[in-house]
Amino acid sequence: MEQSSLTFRYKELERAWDGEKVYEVFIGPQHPASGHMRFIVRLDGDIIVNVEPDIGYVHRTMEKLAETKEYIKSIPLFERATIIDSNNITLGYVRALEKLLGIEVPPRARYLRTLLSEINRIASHLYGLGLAGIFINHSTMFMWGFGDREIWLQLAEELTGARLTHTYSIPGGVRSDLPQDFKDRALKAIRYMERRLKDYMKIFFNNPVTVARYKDIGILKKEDAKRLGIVGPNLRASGVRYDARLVEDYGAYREIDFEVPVREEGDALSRLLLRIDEIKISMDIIRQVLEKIPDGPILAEKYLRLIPPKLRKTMEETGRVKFPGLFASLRPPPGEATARVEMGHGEVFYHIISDGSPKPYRVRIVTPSFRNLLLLRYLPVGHRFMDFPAIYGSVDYFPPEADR
Amino acid sequence: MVCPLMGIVLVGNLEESARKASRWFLEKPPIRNLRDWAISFSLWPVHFTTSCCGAEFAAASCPRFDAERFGFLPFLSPRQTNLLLIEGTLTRKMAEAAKIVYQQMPEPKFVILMGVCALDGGIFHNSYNIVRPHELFPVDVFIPGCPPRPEAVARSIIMLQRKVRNSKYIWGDGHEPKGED
Amino acid sequence: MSILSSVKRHIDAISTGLKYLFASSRMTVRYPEYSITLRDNYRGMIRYYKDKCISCSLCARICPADAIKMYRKAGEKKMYPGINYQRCIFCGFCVSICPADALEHTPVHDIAWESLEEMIFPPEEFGREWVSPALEEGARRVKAVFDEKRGLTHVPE
Amino acid sequence: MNLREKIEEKLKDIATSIEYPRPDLIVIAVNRDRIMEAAQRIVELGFDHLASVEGVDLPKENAIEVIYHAESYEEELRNTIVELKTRVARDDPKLQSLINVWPNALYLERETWDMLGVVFEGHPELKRLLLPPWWDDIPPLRKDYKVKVEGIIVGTK
Repeated sequence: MEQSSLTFRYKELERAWDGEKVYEVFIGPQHPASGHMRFIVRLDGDIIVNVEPDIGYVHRTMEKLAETKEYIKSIPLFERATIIDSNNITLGYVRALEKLLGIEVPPRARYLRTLLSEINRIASHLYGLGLAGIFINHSTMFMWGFGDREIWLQLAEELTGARLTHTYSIPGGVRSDLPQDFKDRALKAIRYMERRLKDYMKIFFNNPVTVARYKDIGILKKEDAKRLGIVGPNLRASGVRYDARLVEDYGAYREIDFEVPVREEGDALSRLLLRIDEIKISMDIIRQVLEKIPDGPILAEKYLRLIPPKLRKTMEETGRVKFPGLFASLRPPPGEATARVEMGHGEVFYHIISDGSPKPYRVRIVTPSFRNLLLLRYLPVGHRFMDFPAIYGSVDYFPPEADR
Repeated sequence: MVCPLMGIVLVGNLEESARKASRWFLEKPPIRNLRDWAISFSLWPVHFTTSCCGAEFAAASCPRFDAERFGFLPFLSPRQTNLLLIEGTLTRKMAEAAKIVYQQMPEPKFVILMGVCALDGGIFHNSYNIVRPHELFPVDVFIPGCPPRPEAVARSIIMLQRKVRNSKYIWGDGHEPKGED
Repeated sequence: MSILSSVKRHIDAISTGLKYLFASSRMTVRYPEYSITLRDNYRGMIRYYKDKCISCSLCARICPADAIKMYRKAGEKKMYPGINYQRCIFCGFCVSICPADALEHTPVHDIAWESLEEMIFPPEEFGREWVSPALEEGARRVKAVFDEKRGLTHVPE
Repeated sequence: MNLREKIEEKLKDIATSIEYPRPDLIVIAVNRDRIMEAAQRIVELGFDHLASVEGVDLPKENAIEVIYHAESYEEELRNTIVELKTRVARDDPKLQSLINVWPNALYLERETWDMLGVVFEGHPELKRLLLPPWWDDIPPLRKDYKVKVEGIIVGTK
């Protein structure tokens, strides 16, 4: 790509505005959308000339706190950034930590991680689609999305023991094995959801009212998406075939056939439809995982040896992993590691620097919502004010994730 | 016969007297019971998402748990609400907004703290950017959990309803936010 | 979109809505009257068995939220854990690391309190048995069932 | 020619060191006045957007290390992350903004300024992003900004 096209003519993205004609509308932080975020929207008549996202309302200082906690304690810490997609966000941290520690994960644990990741992805997409519905006052979509999300939360709860904050992946494996009747229940849920998605199409995505609100709104061109470093479904809806599942070797994705859905239009409707495509793919992956999952241990041999034999026996009976005492003070050798994991919202990036002590020297986390924040500034310019909720809904922005 | 209202109403200015009369009226037992019963079934929380517990709060008002059965309907403008539900962490920047929202709500108003981040910080207890909401507002119910289950949210509503019906709250008292930051 | 297909899609949307109006698939749990039975592995309130505890303090060391503290009585050497539910995030690390199985999750997670002081449990009270307040009030237990046609439903046990 | 050779050829005259700590990571260190040039050359190789900008405080060496992680959407490059790092003085942390090279550095650099106080020259809007606007303490991610750490033992009578 040529150098000049990459130059970010930052001011030119926004139309030059005349100070007298423009007025400001403050949206938030208490607003009917997802809340905890403010937009300063500058309008010329009804046309948006500039949007300034004012974030930081949920900044809980995770990077600083990670430096004061032992390695394993940061798993629940980072999980709180996106509790609606918690296995995916912790998996990145766990992967980076495993690279530092030099641990191989047993195959069954990799499959289980993939299983929960995909369940989380579906739940996260349904959450986003439900909100996209309520943003244009389509409360049926909101209720359907949030209602059907409960199915996946119930499955995740049966697997891990918590509705949202699973804290499932740990260095070297996962925390609990598949329950006996899980496969049967998961397949029922998938068959229900497949039928249900057809009704979703009828009542929402093909509904001319929705199409009128979402189609040809907030078009993100392929070149711009690349230039702005967008990630996740928002990127793929613009025709770029990029997914961290293809990039990073984590979970069981190398052993599973799956297509990464791509759409070319790049408008708000295609961003929503892409999430429907991803739900279908995820259900397919869950099917394959349940089919192919190998037997074996769910924790790395290195740690399994440290657990007393009596506890190992109860572990086998209950299917729940006991931690070796070493976990309270894991000491990776000095060095650095990066990891990328595809969340429902996009790619999460971790960089851990270790100095050999039980606490990390520095943990850097860049979440997909933070990277997609540029979209909220770039896409609405030139649209009418009431298109703004539609664009915000289609981007699937999650403020606690962006603010960390 | 001397009207019992005389002694209350016929002192001070008109506005003051009217307020006193209305309070006297509302505190009379049958009306008071009716009032409390009505309030307890119209707890309208303001749609003020402070953090990620909002996901479970949404789940509580959605099909599976359906908090609307309790007359608990999230509403957008603080002017039409009487319940502030702090959903998770309250950061310093958000606390300013929370105080404004609380001040805008008409009386009687109640506060529920949801999630351990709102109680004592939870996993973020030593963070430099959070505040403890119970230092700012008079709180009625505390829900533990991170995040609490929607059932726990329903439980807190039931507890608050009982509290209201037992007339445990004092009208027009202690409803100014405490503290500065 | 042509007018014809637009009309068709409108009709599709309305008929789908009507379909669910008549053949509704209700998933609501009427909570205080009915209570979902959580599975054994649910990470709810934590119960402590003092007789099994070996005072290793691993639970306090691994607690990410510093909710578990070791309580040491003046003059005594042994320490016992106590929990602060103002902070506990129910990650279950303490239960997982306990080498003596002295900590255990109970499937109770619908508790709320009216004051903060009630939420701190020193070792003596940490061992209390948890009962769901809904069940105490006589709620009927239901369990979640997956159904191909109706999604998630709840049937009485 | 594989990627490592390409990078070495392209950057050998300005990089102070090129390391390969992991199979998917290439670490390039440069002096702070060559950062723009190095970034442009990395972009020419195809790494057209950033995954992160971060600062690491090194009080012992009186420096702040600013690290750029570049990645690519191209199929042959996407498995690798290029880490470009440089050091700036801790008491006068100034660095050229790379916003014209990597456009999505806009918020990432602003956050680094917010959290570590590194001034990016040429950045159009260096103002508070995550911290509250009235923040007047030292930048929180510096190592001398201490947060409270609690012990695990509580003494009782």
